[in-house]
Amino acid sequence: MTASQMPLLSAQDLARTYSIRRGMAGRVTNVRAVDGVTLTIARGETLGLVGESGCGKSTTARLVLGIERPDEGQVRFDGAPMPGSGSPGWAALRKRMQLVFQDPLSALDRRLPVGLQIREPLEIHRMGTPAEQNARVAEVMEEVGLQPHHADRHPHALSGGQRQRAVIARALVTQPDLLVCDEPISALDVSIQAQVMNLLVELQERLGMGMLFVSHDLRAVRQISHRVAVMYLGRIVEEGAPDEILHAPAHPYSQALVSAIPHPGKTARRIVLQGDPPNPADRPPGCAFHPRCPVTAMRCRTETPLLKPRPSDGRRVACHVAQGEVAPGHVGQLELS
Amino acid sequence: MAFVQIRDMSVAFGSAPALRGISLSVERGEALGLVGESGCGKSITWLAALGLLPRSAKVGGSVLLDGVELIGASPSVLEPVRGGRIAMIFQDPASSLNPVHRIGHQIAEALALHRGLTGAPARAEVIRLLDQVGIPDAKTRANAYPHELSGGQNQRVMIAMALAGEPELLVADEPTTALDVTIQAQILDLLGTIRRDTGMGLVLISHDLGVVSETCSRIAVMYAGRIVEQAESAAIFANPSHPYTRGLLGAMPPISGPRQKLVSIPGSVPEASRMPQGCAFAPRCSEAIADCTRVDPAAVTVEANHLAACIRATPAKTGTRTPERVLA
Amino acid sequence: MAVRAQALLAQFGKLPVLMLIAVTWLGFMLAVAILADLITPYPYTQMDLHNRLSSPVFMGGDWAHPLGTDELGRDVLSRLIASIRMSLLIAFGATIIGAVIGVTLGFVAAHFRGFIEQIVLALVDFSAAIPFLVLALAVLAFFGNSIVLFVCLLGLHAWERYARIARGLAISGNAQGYSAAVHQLGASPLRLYGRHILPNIASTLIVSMTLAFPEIILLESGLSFLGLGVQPPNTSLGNMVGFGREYLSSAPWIMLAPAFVITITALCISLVGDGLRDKLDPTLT
Amino acid sequence: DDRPEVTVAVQKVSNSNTLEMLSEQSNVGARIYTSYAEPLIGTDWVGDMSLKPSIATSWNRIDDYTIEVELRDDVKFHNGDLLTAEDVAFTFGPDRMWGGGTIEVPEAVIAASRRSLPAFDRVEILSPTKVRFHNSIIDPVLEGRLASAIGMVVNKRAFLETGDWMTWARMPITTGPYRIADFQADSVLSLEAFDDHWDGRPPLSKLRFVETPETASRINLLRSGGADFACDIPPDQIATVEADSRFEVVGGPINNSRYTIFNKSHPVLANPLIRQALTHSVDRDLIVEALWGGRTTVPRGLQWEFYGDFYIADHENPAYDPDKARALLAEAGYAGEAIPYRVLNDYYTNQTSTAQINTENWRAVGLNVELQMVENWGQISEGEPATRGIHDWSAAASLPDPCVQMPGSWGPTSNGWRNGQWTNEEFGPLSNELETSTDKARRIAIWRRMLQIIEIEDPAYVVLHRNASFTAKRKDIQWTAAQSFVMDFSRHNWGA
Amino acid sequence: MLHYLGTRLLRATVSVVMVVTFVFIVLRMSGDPAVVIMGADAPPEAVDAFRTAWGLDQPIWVQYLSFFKAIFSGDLGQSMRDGRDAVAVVLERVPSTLALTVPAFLLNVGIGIPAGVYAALHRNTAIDRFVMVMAVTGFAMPSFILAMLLVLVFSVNLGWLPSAGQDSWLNAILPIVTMGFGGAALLARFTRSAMLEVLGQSYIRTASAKGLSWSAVVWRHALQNAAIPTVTIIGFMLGGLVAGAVVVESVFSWPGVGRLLVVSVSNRDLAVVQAIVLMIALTMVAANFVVDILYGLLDPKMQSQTRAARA
Ligand SMILES: Nc1ncnc2c1ncn2[C@@H]1O[C@H](COP(=O)(O)OP(=O)(O)OP(=O)(O)O)[C@@H](O)[C@H]1O
Ligand SMILES: Nc1ncnc2c1ncn2[C@@H]1O[C@H](COP(=O)(O)OP(=O)(O)OP(=O)(O)O)[C@@H](O)[C@H]1O
Ligand SMILES: [Mg+2]
Ligand SMILES: [Mg+2]
Repeated sequence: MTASQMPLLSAQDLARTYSIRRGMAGRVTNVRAVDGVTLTIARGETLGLVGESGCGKSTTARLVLGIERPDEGQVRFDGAPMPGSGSPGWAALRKRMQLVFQDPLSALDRRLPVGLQIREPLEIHRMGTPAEQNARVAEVMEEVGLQPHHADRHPHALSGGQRQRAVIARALVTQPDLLVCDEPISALDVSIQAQVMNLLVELQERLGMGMLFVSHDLRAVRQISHRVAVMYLGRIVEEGAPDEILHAPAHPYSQALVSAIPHPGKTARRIVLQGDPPNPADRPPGCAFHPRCPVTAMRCRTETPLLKPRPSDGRRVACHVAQGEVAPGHVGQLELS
Repeated sequence: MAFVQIRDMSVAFGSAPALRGISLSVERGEALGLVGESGCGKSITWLAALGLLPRSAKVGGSVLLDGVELIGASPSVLEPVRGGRIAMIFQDPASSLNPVHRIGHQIAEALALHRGLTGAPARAEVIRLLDQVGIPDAKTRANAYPHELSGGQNQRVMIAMALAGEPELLVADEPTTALDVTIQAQILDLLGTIRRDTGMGLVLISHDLGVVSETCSRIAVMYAGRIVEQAESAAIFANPSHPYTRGLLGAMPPISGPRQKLVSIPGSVPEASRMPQGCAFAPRCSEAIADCTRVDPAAVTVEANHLAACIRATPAKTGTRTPERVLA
Repeated sequence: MAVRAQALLAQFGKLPVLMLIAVTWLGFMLAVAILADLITPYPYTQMDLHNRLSSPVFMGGDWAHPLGTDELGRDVLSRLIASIRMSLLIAFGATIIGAVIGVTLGFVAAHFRGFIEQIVLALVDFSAAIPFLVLALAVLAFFGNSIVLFVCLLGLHAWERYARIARGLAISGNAQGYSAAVHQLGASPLRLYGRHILPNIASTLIVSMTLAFPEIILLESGLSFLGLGVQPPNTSLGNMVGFGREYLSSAPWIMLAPAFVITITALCISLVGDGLRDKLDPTLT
Repeated sequence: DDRPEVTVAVQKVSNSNTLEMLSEQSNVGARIYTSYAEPLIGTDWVGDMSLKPSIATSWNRIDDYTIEVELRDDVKFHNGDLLTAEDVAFTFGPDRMWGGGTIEVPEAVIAASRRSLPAFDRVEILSPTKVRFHNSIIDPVLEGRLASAIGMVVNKRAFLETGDWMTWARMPITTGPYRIADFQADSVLSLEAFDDHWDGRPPLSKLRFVETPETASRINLLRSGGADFACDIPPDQIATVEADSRFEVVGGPINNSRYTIFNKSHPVLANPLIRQALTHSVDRDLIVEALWGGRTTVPRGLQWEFYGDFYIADHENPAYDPDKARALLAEAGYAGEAIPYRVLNDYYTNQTSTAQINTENWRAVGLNVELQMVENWGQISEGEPATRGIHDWSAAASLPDPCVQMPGSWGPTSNGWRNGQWTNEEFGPLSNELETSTDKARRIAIWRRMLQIIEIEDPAYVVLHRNASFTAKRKDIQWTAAQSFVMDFSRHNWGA
Repeated sequence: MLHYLGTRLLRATVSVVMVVTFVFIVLRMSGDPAVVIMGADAPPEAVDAFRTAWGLDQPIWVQYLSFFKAIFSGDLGQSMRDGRDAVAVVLERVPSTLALTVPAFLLNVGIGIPAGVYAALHRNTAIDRFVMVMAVTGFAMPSFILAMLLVLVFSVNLGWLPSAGQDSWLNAILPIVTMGFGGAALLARFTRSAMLEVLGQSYIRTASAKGLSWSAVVWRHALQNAAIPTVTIIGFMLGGLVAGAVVVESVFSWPGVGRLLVVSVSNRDLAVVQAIVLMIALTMVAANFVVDILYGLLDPKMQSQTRAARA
């Protein structure tokens, strides 16, 4: 790799554990929200991160942005390690990496006109004179397709799509190198989802930022990403090109995910996963997916599979069965009932 | 006569109309999908039917349940209907469950009201219901408070509560938006199973055509307080006759094939208080013609059992009479 | 600015009748306070000992003293005007001081949590456990009869309530999206709390300020009752009521005029407070 | 028992929470103690305030230093004990007054005893009904001192049995016409008739003093039938009470005068011209007329008619003369420097109003007097002497001779003199001479000169008016108010 | 639990120490107790003797330290006025204070809460308006005025009730009504808004949708939720119960703790004031505790608060 090919962002073995105290009794439980995640994002590349609720996607996003410190592992941005949260170096980095939130309404201060909020990063990082800031705000608003008069509106006076555009404009106003979108469309209406996805694709192509796109909607991820990583309970269980994963998912969880995509006129049966969504505070031993996995084998219960290229086609997947290391079992469902 | 017959129902909050004349019917055992953008009035329709809107809402029209009028009915008529004959699953489970009561208690309340179950039998039934909706370890979970459960679990508690009264019709208001795909699949599956087993009717409210299409045999598309298209599921996808329906379908990212720019519907739903002249969709419609801003189009029969309220929709050549389910 | 003013005016026109009356009354009180020196018929300390306890017009007095005179022959109307000014000053001042201190400490607690939060909470408990009498005594004893200090003291009285509210709301505000968003933009705590959280919790604060307002007027009158309130020759509504109580049966006008003003003003303020809660929320307009 | 029960609403029952007059030396105490306790020598409270026989049937000066007292032999204590000379000696003995006896006496009590009986030597028991009081110096008014509240005779046996001074002080065993039935601090003192009283059955079966701090509450209590008497009625309320024909207000001026005093240590007040200006701008007549409804009088300086030969009838108060005050200020070169005036909130009746009137009058002549409301006497005397300016005071005399009141308050041994409040080279020696001289003519001359100095030439204070005490009562009760705070509920002052 | 209790206790201790220190400083620095108690005319020797007797002649910090040491050994000292044990002096008054405050508190709750609920349920009707106007009036009227008006009407004019004193239970009625009115007004206001808030929640709609009658919805679903914020206010009231009666006790000459506080403060009777203040502080602590427990009972979230604040 030459210098320019060096990934914009690389994360190595990130892990993050939260302690939560339950009630006045004060029993402390540890929640391992992220458990050894490694990922890289190049300039101009979009990485899609999918997985069900609570699997650690947002935590990964926060770790990658340096909003939180990983307990283990390291994040390197532009080749340099991430400075500690709150330090001057960290604050300065904020203008180079930005976050787009899931729910635009709650990510915006409902008491300030959006124009002022879009401008805020410039004020915080003292970028330019007030006049220049105004010009930049106007420019970025146009970029995301907001009209100048929208600047004076309060968030609630904008439509969902316009709100998310405002959030994106706020993220883009400092011309960041990395944009992390944490479920930017799941709170939106179908027709607005399309608007926002179009916008993100277009902006990313035009501005060439690196982008981490977090979602649980595989359809949307396919629409946007160059590469997709599937997460389950704090780990990446599969990684590959969107169409590969969507059409030939290797990991049983990915398979369930893909089969669950609702589709007009669909005929294929979906794989309905049994049991509860996993509880990160009570992580099963071995492969974390094994209690819900339709093809669990004995080994899955004891040995955690590693994310590595599959011998057959080089797909990176963390599954003993997909790797062909063991034969698929059929005991999973019986055990649960 | 249909099991539930809504005729020309309108709802207004102050001077802002939220529903502008809706006619809809649901047969026994039928699964009807109700789709449309956020705020188009999907929830209101059924809240109004059951008399659950705040007093400030002005409700007009008629809702007949087996021929009994519900609009303006006395509490003694409405109370047995609510939860007993027509049950509702609300949109936002976390805030729709009382935070200070155990979920088992909340379900048991419905059992006591509609099935006269109390004490141990009620408790057994609560556990059976929770089990049925797929809450593991139902015995202990029955004693949990809503905040101790995840969003998905609360959603399933809502479903169990709705099922407790053994309703003849279940109105499920976006039962899966709060959930991720795998759990959504579980829930849809469950609803299908119950329907098959008990012959319960289902109204599935959603804004996701994909979700509705998998569950329902008939779909009604709503826009700005009106039903703009109504047909069998397959027909909607095969032959969407209203530009809004087409917009909804186009906005869905394809699952295969080349990736291209999605066709989004520009603009947003008009505010209730500032409804445009003519067709409410006209300002956003790429196919609008001059007449669209003048005439509010009536529904026309595009083909058998397929109605669309668009000025450009061509009526079926076969001169079928307007079916019973008239659109306003 | 002009647009704002116009908008305000337009809003005023839309107020319900009750609110309109309340706002008008408060505006009137404010005008009286500001113009006190111009509209007062006599200096409020001017005595006319030959003309003590003369009745107001509506009880058969003459127009020289429309509201009668007090036990030292001072014009009740003039004293009422001076009292309105003093009481508004005290109530406004104290409310604002209490709110500023309370909100600041509440934010500090919410921001740092842990040890510092416990310290602030201990201060809150402390302030709640100190009988107000002792606190009043402290100021009177240490700083003497100074209005500024008196206002500060009354401000101190209610700070803990704001601290509690501000802390609670800031903690939940911190957990909200907008605050996380602003934080990750690299904003300083000052910006976060000053520019974002404060405006977001303002309506709750303002409502509790409108509740504190009559409370402070009452508190002051309670102190006057105990002889620790606003001290002669100054006067305040509470002070007039406190000193006038002995004349309740012989010269009720001394006390009833200020009591009436207190009650009506409190009523109007709480009406306005309830209205403000709705008006202040941009999502509701 | 068909005798009436009577309830008296008072502002305060006892400041000190005790009923022992050695620790309760206050106007408040004066009101209650005569009902349950008696000094050896009585006072004709509702009459001319002259001394009269009580437990003592007679008292005679043996010499300048000694008084022999003859006791009744039929006086019973409330516990049934017969009073003997032993009890009298004990009353004035170390156990109760001086310390060093078997029981520990609070320092404050000892100090109070010393002050009240400055040169007391001892009591000599001659027989069970005869004692002699020995003084170490000549004291022209020793009889008067024996008649004062501190001389209330106590029961030796009961005292020693109680064993603790403070416990005793809350429930003393004495000889008065009523016996203490119940005393709750800051609340109520209930007395009941002591039918074995030497003077015969008292007229009331029960007598209660109920503490009612609020004036309005006292009046309301009276009006609603909850009380038969309401004390400490401000003049302004008299009309209110009397508006109801069932009630009347009795009482009037008492031998207590209100005056306002100046601190010579204050840099501005050091100049006598300025103090004179202050005295000339006080409008006493207006105050008496307006605030007191003319129900009290302005004394001629700090002296009372009952001083007899010592009453300087031609002594004049500084006249109310604003022009003269202005002239004095101009002469003094006064330029508006602030003079602090510390005022308690109606510690004295009408105090705040009076202070406001005076301040306005002072302002009118150009004196910049700053009213500072304070909360207790400690705060009045707080700070460096130079920071204190003006404050209010009152003076009372119980003896027909100025030799106690004036030297005690203003002489070289007084607190004020010692802390620089007011000193005067000429006044000091005169004051000493007034106290010890036996030459009456000389003493009268000295007294005249002293008044001239302290009130006119180098004013230490300005006299305002005599205090008045007003008591509201049921009209149908025949009862006379005393010229003091004392309330006489003996059978001589009660008729139905 | 232990951790929670520990923090709680530590904090309470810190606040109590602060309170005690503050009171000490204020009382000591604002007027010499010797002069205040002995009076202006007392000879300097007597005043000095008093100072020595009570240790007032020692440096202030020595007094402070020895005072604290005594407190920790459970000795609050004696009243400087009459030498009695400060705690005994205060405890003697507690029953009469409670005799007023407890019924007044019950009145607050018994009138305030139903009135607030009723007003909320009949929002914007004449009844609602009436309740709220009464509430604000009650809230805005100085209690001594109310007290005096009550006395004028019921004692002086009608002669139904005694106007002051403590002779029978009849005496307690007017003070209790006076104190009850203001508190009830406050509670009514808060309860109404809490109730309105709750009635707007989705779970109320869910309860109706279940088929519950409106009264069942209100009783079983709304009230408990509305009680949660109301309990906070009640907590404040509980804490202020003891000291809150100063004015009313004065008007009705009711010898309670409030009066004692006034008298002791003006006499600078440190030990008694401290005993009262300590009692108030402890009531506060206890009231906070009660409120917490009530919270726990009313709001299950409090029992198991998982503050997984999602930043
Ligand atoms: N600050 C925190 N304290 C304690 N636990 C936390 C915290 N943040 C996250 N968790 C827990 O860590 C796990 C992963 O959370 P995360 O928010 O990363 O999930 P997610 O994949 O983004 O889910 P979603 O799709 O619902 O947003 C969850 O179980 C969550 O409860
Ligand atoms: N209580 C109310 N007061 C005023 N307007 C209301 C009220 N409830 C609903 N509305 C308005 O009525 C319209 C229809 O609301 P409804 O809840 O039926 O939408 P929906 O189609 O269910 O949308 P979503 O998909 O977001 O649930 C919306 O514009 C909404 O703002
Ligand atoms: Mg997330
Ligand atoms: Mg809805």
